[in-house]
This record gives sequence, structure tokens and C-alpha cells, in this order.
Amino acid sequence: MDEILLSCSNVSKSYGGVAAVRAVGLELRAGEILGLIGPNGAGKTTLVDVITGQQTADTGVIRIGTVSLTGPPSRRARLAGFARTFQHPQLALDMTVRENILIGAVPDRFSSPWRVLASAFSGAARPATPEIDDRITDLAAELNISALDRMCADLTLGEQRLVEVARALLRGPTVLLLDEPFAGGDPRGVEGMIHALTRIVERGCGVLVVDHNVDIVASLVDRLVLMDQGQVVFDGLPTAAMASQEMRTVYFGSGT
Amino acid sequence: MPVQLWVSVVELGCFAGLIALGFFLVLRGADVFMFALGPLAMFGAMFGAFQVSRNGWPLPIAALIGVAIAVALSGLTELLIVRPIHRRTGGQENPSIVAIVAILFALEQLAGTLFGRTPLPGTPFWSAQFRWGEAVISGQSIVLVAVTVLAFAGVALWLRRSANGRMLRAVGDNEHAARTLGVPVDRIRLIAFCLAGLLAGVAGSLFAAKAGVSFTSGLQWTLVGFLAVIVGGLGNVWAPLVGAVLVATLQTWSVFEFGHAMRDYLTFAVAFLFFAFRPKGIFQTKVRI
Amino acid sequence: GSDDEKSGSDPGGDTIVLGMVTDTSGGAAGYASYTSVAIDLAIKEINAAGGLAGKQVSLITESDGSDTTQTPTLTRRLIENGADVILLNSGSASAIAAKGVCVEEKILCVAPTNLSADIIKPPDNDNIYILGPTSAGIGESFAAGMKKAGYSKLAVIADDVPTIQGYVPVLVGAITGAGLTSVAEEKVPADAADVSAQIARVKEAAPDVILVMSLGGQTEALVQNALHQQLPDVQRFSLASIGNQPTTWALADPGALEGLVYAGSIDPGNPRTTEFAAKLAAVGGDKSALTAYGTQGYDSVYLVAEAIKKAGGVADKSKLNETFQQISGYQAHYGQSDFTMSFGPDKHVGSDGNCGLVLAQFGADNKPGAPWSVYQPTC
Amino acid sequence: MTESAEIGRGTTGTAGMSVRGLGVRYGHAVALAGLDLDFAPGRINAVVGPNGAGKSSLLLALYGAVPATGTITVGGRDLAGMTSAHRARAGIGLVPQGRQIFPTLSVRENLEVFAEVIRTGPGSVTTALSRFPRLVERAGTRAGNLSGGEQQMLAVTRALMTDCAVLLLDEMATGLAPVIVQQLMAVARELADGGTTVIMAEASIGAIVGDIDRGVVLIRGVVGGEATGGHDLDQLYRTSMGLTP
Amino acid sequence: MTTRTTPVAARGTSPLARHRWAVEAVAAAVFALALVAYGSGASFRQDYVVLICTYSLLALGMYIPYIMSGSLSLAYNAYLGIGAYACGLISTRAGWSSLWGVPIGIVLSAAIAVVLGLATRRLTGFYLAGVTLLFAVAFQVFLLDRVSLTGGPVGMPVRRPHAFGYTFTRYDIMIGAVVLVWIVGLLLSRLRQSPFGVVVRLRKDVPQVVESSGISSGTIGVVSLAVGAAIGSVGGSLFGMMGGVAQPESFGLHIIFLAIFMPLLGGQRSPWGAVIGAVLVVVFTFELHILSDAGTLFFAIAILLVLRFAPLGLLGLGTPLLRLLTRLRMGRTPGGEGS
Ligand SMILES: Nc1ncnc2c1ncn2[C@@H]1O[C@H](COP(=O)(O)OP(=O)(O)OP(=O)(O)O)[C@@H](O)[C@H]1O
Ligand SMILES: Nc1ncnc2c1ncn2[C@@H]1O[C@H](COP(=O)(O)OP(=O)(O)OP(=O)(O)O)[C@@H](O)[C@H]1O
Ligand SMILES: [Mg+2]
Ligand SMILES: [Mg+2]
Repeated sequence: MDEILLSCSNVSKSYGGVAAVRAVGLELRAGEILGLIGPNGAGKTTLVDVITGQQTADTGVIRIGTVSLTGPPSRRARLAGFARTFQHPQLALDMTVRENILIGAVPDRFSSPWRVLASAFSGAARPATPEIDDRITDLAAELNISALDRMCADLTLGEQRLVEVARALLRGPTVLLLDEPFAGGDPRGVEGMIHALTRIVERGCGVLVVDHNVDIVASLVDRLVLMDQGQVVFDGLPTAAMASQEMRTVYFGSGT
Repeated sequence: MPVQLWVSVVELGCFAGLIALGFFLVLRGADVFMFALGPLAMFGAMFGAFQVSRNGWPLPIAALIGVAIAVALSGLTELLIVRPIHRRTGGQENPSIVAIVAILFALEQLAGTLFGRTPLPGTPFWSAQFRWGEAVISGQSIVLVAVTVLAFAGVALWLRRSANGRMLRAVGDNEHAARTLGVPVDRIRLIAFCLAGLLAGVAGSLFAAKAGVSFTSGLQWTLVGFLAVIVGGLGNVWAPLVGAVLVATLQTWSVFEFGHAMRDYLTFAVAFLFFAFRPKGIFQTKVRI
Repeated sequence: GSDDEKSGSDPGGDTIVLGMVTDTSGGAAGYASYTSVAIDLAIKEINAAGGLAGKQVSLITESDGSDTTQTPTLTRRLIENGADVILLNSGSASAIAAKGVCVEEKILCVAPTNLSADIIKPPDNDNIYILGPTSAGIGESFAAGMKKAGYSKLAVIADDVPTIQGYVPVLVGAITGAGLTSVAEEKVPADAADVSAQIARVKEAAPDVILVMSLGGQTEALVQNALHQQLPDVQRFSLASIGNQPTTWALADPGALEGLVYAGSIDPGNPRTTEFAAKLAAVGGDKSALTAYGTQGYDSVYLVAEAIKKAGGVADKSKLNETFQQISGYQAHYGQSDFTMSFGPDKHVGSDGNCGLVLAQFGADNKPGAPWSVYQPTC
Repeated sequence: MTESAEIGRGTTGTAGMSVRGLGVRYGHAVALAGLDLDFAPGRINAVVGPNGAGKSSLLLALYGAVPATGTITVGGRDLAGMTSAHRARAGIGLVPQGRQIFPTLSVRENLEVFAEVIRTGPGSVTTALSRFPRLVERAGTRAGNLSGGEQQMLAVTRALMTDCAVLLLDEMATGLAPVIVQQLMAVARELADGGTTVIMAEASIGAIVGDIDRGVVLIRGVVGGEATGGHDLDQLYRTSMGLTP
Repeated sequence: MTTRTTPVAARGTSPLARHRWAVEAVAAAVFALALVAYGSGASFRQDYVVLICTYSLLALGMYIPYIMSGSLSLAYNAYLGIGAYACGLISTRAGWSSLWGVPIGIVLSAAIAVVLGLATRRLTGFYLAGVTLLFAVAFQVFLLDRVSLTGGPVGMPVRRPHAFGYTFTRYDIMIGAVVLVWIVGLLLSRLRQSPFGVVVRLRKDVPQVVESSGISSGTIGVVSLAVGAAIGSVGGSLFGMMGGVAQPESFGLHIIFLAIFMPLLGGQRSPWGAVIGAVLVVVFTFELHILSDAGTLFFAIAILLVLRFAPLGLLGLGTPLLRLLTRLRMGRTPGGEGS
């Protein structure tokens, strides 16, 4: 838990009258798993979108180290070493699982127009990528993804979510942003993901997990941030968070 | 620009707008670009003009049957061609579009074979002419404008208020969910195609009176509507009309100012700059999904 | 699918095979069919009269739909299937596309209806011919006529198909060469839905004579209607097309064509023309109306026949070309009664002067009427 | 409405749903291989199983949204030949898995479309909306712009517009905050108490374990065991998955 | 359905799969030889074969941007035209061998594709279609209008190409064309399977994934457009050199529709589908004049029939068969899919 990888300060985003994110500040350190929870519509996905550039913030700065992060998602992902998943799996359904995961391994080959062109030529010359295939195979085994050569259209939603996570993991990111990775996952898949996450964190990666499976999140993360109505209302250790008043009122409902 | 040219702009805009509205409906409801609408309009108009000029049928009957044929052909396109292809490819867009373009050619040649390859004269519904200052306005243009306004208002209301209209938007949004929940997807798609056929048929038979109609007119008409949809966007029912009028204005004005050769250069240049610097089109719906 | 008879596929066989590239489905389909009917008629007559050099004549056709990517291939296929002579009965652009094949295969090619001198422009024009008069001839006739009538400011409205665009500089050049000034030159897209912007520009230029050039049909009718409405008092001229297209007359508003002068090829005073018209009428069908396209098709077959007779057959291609070039003083079935055609090594346009043309004027009923009283081309 | 009266949601307990020999296949892939199952009325029934076990296929087959072999009966009445629209009108509600909403339609219009399918009046839309204050606030927003959880609320409340003789919930709790899940489970309980047959498909039941009355474990398209009570079911599930409970 | 023990790389063990490229190259070569054999007959067949090759290159040019990447660019008539006119200009004006027109056409077409692509980079394919269509129309006008450069309606001659004092014959050009298609097809087929191909295909359905992986989806789109345009331009050069003339009417809008048809007729899953589509189109155009009056009517109906019975293209018919075969060979039953 040393260096700060990613920091947001005073980030806001609103849509018409809806203030989805309001003056949020957040820090993510190397080797840390940070949990982001909050009621539905609290602004968690919007915050992730704003960080990765899928949406542009109205105000605020997002810094990676000391550089402030701007531009389209691809640029940000390259600069900051982001990898992310989407709350609703984004897969090309008429392509195989392997192909959908593969993109995680190759971004550096496409970092400029010339390199894109070069990789087109080198691809025609040497289409096979055995070393990447091996990495994919190993990762799939860990996450309990069964057939890599099936079309994604044939997968269930739960399986698709695993593929989505695998793609992000394969990227070997510096900062990993997961939007509801455990939703609808079976116990074995969840176990595999937790294992993969702990391993990647050991390498110094920072992970932000958004999920409603509080039990899993609380046992996994180093720190828990609670959002409500676009604002951060609690930021601290998971145990403290789970016991806090804020958590009870905005998230569990007063009954618990 | 002389007033007469504005009259032309309105006529062209209304015609292109009607075709574009047909595109809009099929795009919205079935998520395919029904390129064959231009030829459908041509086919209906050719039929009407053929019966009137060769066989002396009364205009209303010939036109009515012409429009009915356009509706039927559009419906059959969905039933016999697009639907089976859509099913077998699991909803892929490309094969359906290619089939529709093939239908475009088939209709063109069928019309050429049935009604001859020489242009046929259209007959105006209202042949009066009005002078307004320098300009001459034909009764037919007034009919065209009235029909266009009615059609747009009707479709706008229908999409918003009627059950079928709402379901049409739902099917276009997420056909899978609609099917799962039990929305009569097939019926709705058929309605979209038939309505588009109706709009095209009406547009064709109204416009034929201006310059006659020949078997090759269809492709031109498709392109005109296509441009209108692109410039207007799909965010709003009225968007195709706005797009159509803008395109008509640009094309008429550029010809008037610079001559014909410049028309295509200028249209391209304006579209190019427009898309490069104002990429959202004019009306656009975007949800974050 | 060509309707070739297998007997035609061997060059030494017992028929003489004419190969025709036509257009049954594209832009030239509207007029090519008139030509085809007349070509058929001519072949039937020749066969009935005992054929050529002791052989019957047959016809094989291919349709290129005016798609020039297909024309060379189809021309070659005709030759491959035994065609001894090629008739190019499609658009001008098709004829230009086929030119290379004609020269390379050294086969006699005749384009009966095309007016563009580009088709027979040297180099590489050894064995390709058109009948004429060419667009230049039309230009000269118009020029002389306009001058005689005392006009000075010319406006041109032309449609944008390549064939017509090819004629524009030729005609305008001839007319301005005769001393008129061109005050406006407007282009109209083929299949245009509206031409009012072009008409407005013409109106601003205040011409005293207007020349409309198009393949006819919708575009021509639109322009004529608009001119009739917007500039009713200005004299209009048009190409031959309009004179040959009853369908276009129907597209025009009542009276919109009155007074329009066009360069026709049909002179009611030519006895050969009336004779041909009668034969054609006997054929029947809606393509047997009397048009320049028909007469030119008919004449092209007889021209070829004359060359074959003189050459004694079709076995020797270069001899056939030579005998074709020896044709002289052929009395055509169109044009004024003194119109003749001749060919030669440097003369690939048949017409001997411009009297192949007849300037005629439309009547109040939107139908071609009397010859233009002001001027008639001479040879 | 007449159909729903036939199926009924009485307290007699006859409106339970049974399947015999239920099979579903996608091309050559067999998703369900001839299931025999009974879902008790007035209870919250669970179907648990790992990803790809066939849970969604089962629920979709019950709703008539995928072609299936075998027989399905509700309260003794065979559903053969009834389309999904018919079944919805007869009181079978489905919350499909994933975002099965219409993104460019407003929240209200989403419900209106379904009201049209089941032929209920505009009143039912207002009632359905009022179930979630959050949705009332966002009634005019395009559904595609809602947050993931808000979309799920929309799907749930849409299913509740039916008469709820049978309620099919496919991973209903996915993406919902605990407070909402609790509310929803309370609604489910209330409906069950009124005689509804509630069938929930879940890949893991940690969050709702206490609410489940009985259930089956489904693995690779076949039934791997049956249990009463959520905790027993969870045990059974974990052991059949080869995990330590 | 979720057995973990199935070896993941099961596919790689099939002998057919292991030698996949060799098999494909040989199969395509056999086909190419058949074409050459056909073209060695009557001389019109050489035109025929070159037209097939031209259309193949046109369709292959569409393959990366349209089928793989989902950008519907409609300016292919222009790219084809640029290739042909470049050869014409360089051979008649500069007096060089028309072969020089090939690289010039490639660069020019690619540059135009890049500019058009950049303008619509942030838009859906729909707008790209619009802008490129307008460009296609403007290009036609340009060909007719700029008589001093393009020869106007008449067009301009393209001299037979020559190199090292040797002038290529029509037969030579035909051979060259067939070889070219063979090479381009094979390269594209390999490209499709490579990481570049995978990324390009992902961009079609999930551009946001490509973006969030750190790859600029716009750049990928623009590069595929450029490569496609370059391939199309080569086809145009070929056509010009064979026909000996570059004419505006040869590069009309109908070309665009053909270009859209061909890859889909043959099948989208492989570039060879584009080639098969080209063969079909040429055969349909030249052989379907059964009732000569109807012209393209039969062409259109034939296309509808193909789509109706093989919506995924002709190759699409073959794939299930092939899959069945390999599976049987591996001793598995068809029901075992997904295990
Ligand atoms: N494009 C948009 N237009 C309008 N409203 C929007 C838009 N995007 C987000 N919102 C609104 O902003 C709020 C925050 O949405 P967000 O998706 O960030 O929530 P969330 O915390 O991820 O919720 P969940 O846990 O349900 O996924 C929601 O109320 C949503 O409706
Ligand atoms: N449309 C389809 N085409 C082909 N196979 C499919 C299709 N839908 C599902 N399958 C297959 O059928 C099996 C059962 O799928 P189903 O969706 O019923 O699983 P599930 O238990 O709901 O999984 P999850 O928990 O991930 O939602 C899976 O192996 C899946 O791959
Ligand atoms: Mg969210
Ligand atoms: Mg499921």
C-alpha cells in the first residue's frame, strides 16, 4: 500500500437535472483492492465511466501519478494501464471466447496508426500467436471458463461475465476497474476470480471493484468506499464500513 | 434565390421527406434500411401512370391500386424475403440489406418489363395553377405539402400514442426482449414495412405528376431519401423532414449559385464538413446502454 | 446466354453471322429496341431475297445493359461465337469501349445510331464506322439556322449523361463559331426531379435562343415544360431524340413543345423513307413506329450487305473492311431525298454532308409537324 | 382475463406448476434433458446451479419463450400451444435475465408496451411504477440511461403487472442493492402467501438464503438434488459443485 | 455442458486444422489454375477471367472495412476509378509504363479513404456510408467534368503495361490477375485470424471494448478503410490495363452495389467468400440473359435465391458440413457440441 496510482478529485457529472456524480474524491494505491458500493443509481458506474473516459466529467481532475488524465478512452487506457469490465458484458457474440479475450493481450501492437498498419502486415505473415494462446488457456482454466472455441452467442450471461473479466485480467493492467464482476456468478467462478485478483494485486496492480455482493466484497477488499446520490459518504476499512451507520441507512435499509 | 426555387425546394423536400419517413419507420421498427422504398414508390407510380395513360383508367382508382401494390410489395418483401433471412442469420443486418438491394434491382427491372422502359406521364390530382408574384404554384404541390404534413403528424402521433406505435419502437429497440416478453414482433415488423410501403406509394404517385416516372427513377428516389435520413438523423420523427428540406435547399441553391457541376461537389463538401465538425447529426438519440 | 445458332459458331459455315451488342435493360434500352426491330427486318428481307454471297444471314446478340465493363467481353464473345461483323447498338460509351476489341480482332464494326465522332477518332480506328451525320453536323446545321433566323445569345441546357456531355462542346463550338455568343451553359442530372434552378439561371442570362440536349425522356420533358412556363417567348432547339420519342411528347405539358425545332432525320418527302415506314408498319408491334433509330439500323445492315457482296463473302476480314471503305453514294432511308453515304480509309462517318438531317418543328399538338421554314441543311 | 381465471391463484394450492420430461435444445446443444419437477404453490421455489446449468432455459421454457418438449401444467392445466403472450395474460410473469428492457423508450413506455401485451389498462402502469419510488422519479427517462439496478427494478415491476399466478425470477437479485433485494423478497413472500408459485433461478444464493422455502439443484441440464429450506439447499449445491460447504 | 477436462486446444489436434494454411493455399491454387485453364481458351474468356479478378479485388477490398470492421464505405467506384485512371494518365501523359499507375493509385486511394474515414471517425457506419456515397457521386461528376485531366465522357486510353522492354499481353495480364487474387485472398485469410483481424472484428460489434483496451477504434477503422481502398485500386488498375481504356461509365454507382453483394453472396466468414461472390456475380451477369428483356431482373432474383437458401453465403453452406466431417473424423457425435 504505497504509491497512489489513481486519484480523482472533485469529479462531477450530471445528466440534465440528474447529478449522477457529485464532487467525488477517491484514491487508489498500488497493491490495493478498493471496494465501491452504494445503492442503485448512486453513481458508481458513472464514476468508472468518467475515470476511463467513456463519459467526460463536467468538473474535476483525474490523475494518474501526477499527470492529469484526458482524452478518449483508448488514450487513457494506454497512459494509465487501465483495464475494465462493463456492468453489462460487452462481447462480440459471433466470435469465439478466445478471440474475445485475446484483445486484452495485444494493445501495444496498436498504439499508433503506423503500428496498426505494421501489425496488419505482420498478422498476414504470421497469424498464429501460440504464446498468447497459452496465456489465455491458463487464465481460462483458473476462472473455470470451459470451452474457449465456443461462440459467445452460445454462452449464458454468467459465462459471458467471466469472459469479460478474463479479458481485463489478460491485459495485465496497472489499474483494474471491475463493474459488478460477481453478479450472477456461481461459487466456483467467484472463487477463481478472487484468486486471480489476489494474484494480480501482489504484482502491484490497483483494483477497484463495484459490486452488490457485499459479503464477497467486504471479505476481499482492503478499503471500502460507499457512495450515495453521487457523493462519497464513507471511506474506510471494510469492517468499519460494514458496521457504520451510513451503511445501514443507505445500503442495507434501516431494518438490518 | 427567386421565389420559384423555394417552391421547388418545398416540393422536393416534401417528397424526399415522405420517402425518408418510410426509411425511418422501418429502421425504427425492424432495424434495417429498406433501400427498396424508392423503387416501390416508382412501381406504384408506374402502375398508376400506365393504367391512366394506356388504358384510360380514372386517376383515383389507378393511383389507389398503385399505392395498394406498393404496400403489398413492401409487406411481401418482409414476409417472403427479409423475415426468413433474418431468422436464419440470427438477426444479422448485412444479409437482409443485401436482399433488400437485390429487391431494389428486381423491382426496377420488373417495372421496366411490365410497364415499358420509356417514361410515363403522371397525372396531377389537382391541376390548377396559382400565380404568386413571379412564382407559379401548382395545385399538385399544395396536395403534396398537405399530405406530407399530415403524414408526419400522423406518424408522430401514432408512434407516441398508439399501442402498435409504441410496440414498434420497442421491437426496434430490443427485438430479443420483445420476443421473449410476448410482443407480437412479426406483426409489428410487418406493420412497419407496410406503412413504409404506403408512404412510398403515396409519395411516388403524388410526385410522378411533376416529371413523369420511369423504371430508373427508383434508385434516384432512394438516394434522395437516404440523404435526408442521414442529414436529419433518427432522433425524432420530424428529423427526416428537416433533413430533406435542408438537402433540397442546399442542392437547389448550389445549382442556382454555381451551376450543376458544383451541386455534387458542394453537397459532398457540406456533408463532409458537417460530419467532421458537427458529428451528432441534427437529431440523434443516444442511450448509454 | 446468346441466342447463337450453333451453325454460326464456325466461320466457314453456311451462314453469315452478324453479331449485335445491344441494350435491353439499361439506359439505351429505350431506343436500341427500335433499331433492333429494323435490323431484324433487313436481315429477313435479305434472306428472303436469297441471302448474301449464297449464304443466309443470321444474327446473334448480347445485351450489355449500357454497362461498359461488360461491352468488350461481350463483343469478344460474339466474335468467338462466330460473328463476322459487329453492330454496336448500345450507348456511345459502349461503342467506345468496344472499339479496342474491333481493332484488335480486325473485325468490321458499325455503330448505326451513335452520333459521337469520338467513336471513330484516330488512331486505332481502322475498321469501326458510324453513319452520321455526327453531332458536329447537327451543330453546323443549328448554327446556320440560328444565324439565318437572326439569333445572337445562346443558352444551352444539357443532361449529364456522358453521351450527351460528349456532344456539348462539339455543338456549342459549332454554334459559337458561327458568331453567336453562349450566355449560359447548364447541366441537368439525368433522372432529375426538378430543374427550376437551372432554368432560373438561364432566365437571368436572358438568351434569345435555347438549345436543349438530352437523351430525351423525363429530363427533356421537365426542361421543356419549365422553359415553356418560365421563358415562353424564347425559341428552343433540341436534339434528334425528342423527335423520335412519342413517350416524351406525352410527358410534356399541353402545348409545351409548340415551335420547338429539332434535328430529325425523317423527311416525309423522302420516298425511301415512306417505303421503309410501310415495311416497318407491316412488321407490327409497338417498336415499329418510324424513327431515325430504325432507319439507321436498317441502313447499317444494307451497308454491310453491300460490302459483303462486293467482298464475295466474309472469309477475308481485311478485304471486307476494304470493300466497306469502297461504299460510295449509298442512298439512305433517312434524311432528305438527296442524302447519300460513302466511306473511305479516312472517312469513317458515312454521311455525305448534313442533308441527312431535317430540321423540323413541333406543332401545337406536341407532335412533330412541318419542316422548319427558316432553314434546312444542305449537302 | 378469462384464461387467468382458469389458471387461478387460489389458496387451494392447486395452482402449482409441474413439468414432465421437459427438454430444451439449441441446435445440437442440449440445455435441458427431460426434467420432471414440481413447484409448490404458495412457496418460494429456487432453482440453483452453476453458470450454464440450464436455469434460464428452464424459466424461458416455462414462460413459452423458447421451444421445449415435454409437458408443462399449471394447476393441472396444460400450457401446450400457449404463446408467451398468452401465458403472460394467464398470469405467468417473467423477469428475464440481463437487461431485457427497451432502451430508447421511457420508463413509463416500457411498462405501457407490456400492458399492451397482457391487455391491462393504463392504471396498471401507474400501480407498477409506484412500487419503486426511484422509478417514479425517473418515469420520463429513457430506460437505457438508467443505472443497471434501476433497469432491473423496471424489469421486476413489469413482471409484477401480470396476475402473478406464477412468477418466474431469473437472477432477479443481480445488480440490486441489499435494501432493494429485501424489499423484493418481501413482495415475493407476500405474493407467495397469496398463493403465487414463485420460482427463482440463481447461480448463488448467499444473499437470499433465508427466504427460500425449497429448491432443486440443476447441473448440466439434469436435476442434481432437492432440498427444503435455503440453508440445506445451499449445502447441497456446494457439495454437488465439489466445494467445501 | 461445462466439463473442465476437455482439452481446450482440441481443435488444434485435427489434422485438417494443423495444416490449415497449406490446405487453404492449395485449394485456392487449384481454383486459380482452373480459372487460368478456362481463360486459356477463347479470347473473350481472358476478359471474363480478368473481370472476375477485378471484381474479386473489389470485393476483397470491401472485406476488411465492411465485413470485418463494419464500416460501410461506398466509395469503391472511386478507388477502382483512381487505379484505372492512374494507369491511363501515367502511360499516356508521362509515357511511363502503366504499371507505375498501380502504386500511385494505391497511395491516392488510401489517402482519400483516410480523409473520408477521419471525417466520420466519431460517427456510426451509417454516416460513413452517406459521406462516401456523396463522394462517389462527386467523383463521377469529376470524371465527366475535368475533361483536361480525365478525358471527360470519352475517358482515356490505358497503354499495355511494359517492363524491361517487354510488353505484357492480355494473357499475361490475366495470369498476373489470377496470381494477385490468390495472394491477396490468402493474405487476408491469414490476416483475419491474426490479432489484427481479431481486433478489427471486435471493433464491429463492441468498439467500446476496443477503446477501453487502449486501442483507438477510430485508427483501426481508418487503417482498414485505407487498406481496403488500396486493394480496390489495384483491381481498377488491372481492369484499365486489360480493357485498354479508362471510362467514367465503368466506375458508376452500380459498382458499389456489386461490391456490397459479393462478399455476402460468397460468405462472410472467409475472404474466399468474396472471391466466390465475384465469380457468381460475373457468371450471373453474363450468363443470365435467359429472357433478354429483363436483364438484371434475373441477376437480382438469382441473388435473392442464394440469400434465401444460404443466408450466410455459399461458404456458409459448406462450414457446417466441414465441421460435421471433422467431428466425425475425431470420433465424436454431433450431439457432443458444447462439451
Ligand atoms: N446518460 C444518462 N442520462 C440520464 N441519466 C443518467 C445517465 N447516465 C446515468 N444516469 C443516471 O445517473 C444515476 C447514476 O447512474 P449509475 O449507473 O452511475 O449508477 P450505479 O451506481 O452504477 O447504479 P447500479 O448499482 O444500479 O448500477 C442514475 O440515476 C442514472 O439514471
Ligand atoms: N442461444 C443459445 N444458443 C446455443 N446455446 C445456448 C443458447 N442459450 C443457452 N445455451 C446453452 O445452453 C446451456 C444452458 O443455458 P442457460 O442460459 O439455461 O444457463 P443458466 O443456468 O441460466 O446459466 P447462467 O447462470 O450463466 O445464466 C448452456 O450450456 C448454454 O451455453
Ligand atoms: Mg452500475
Ligand atoms: Mg441464466
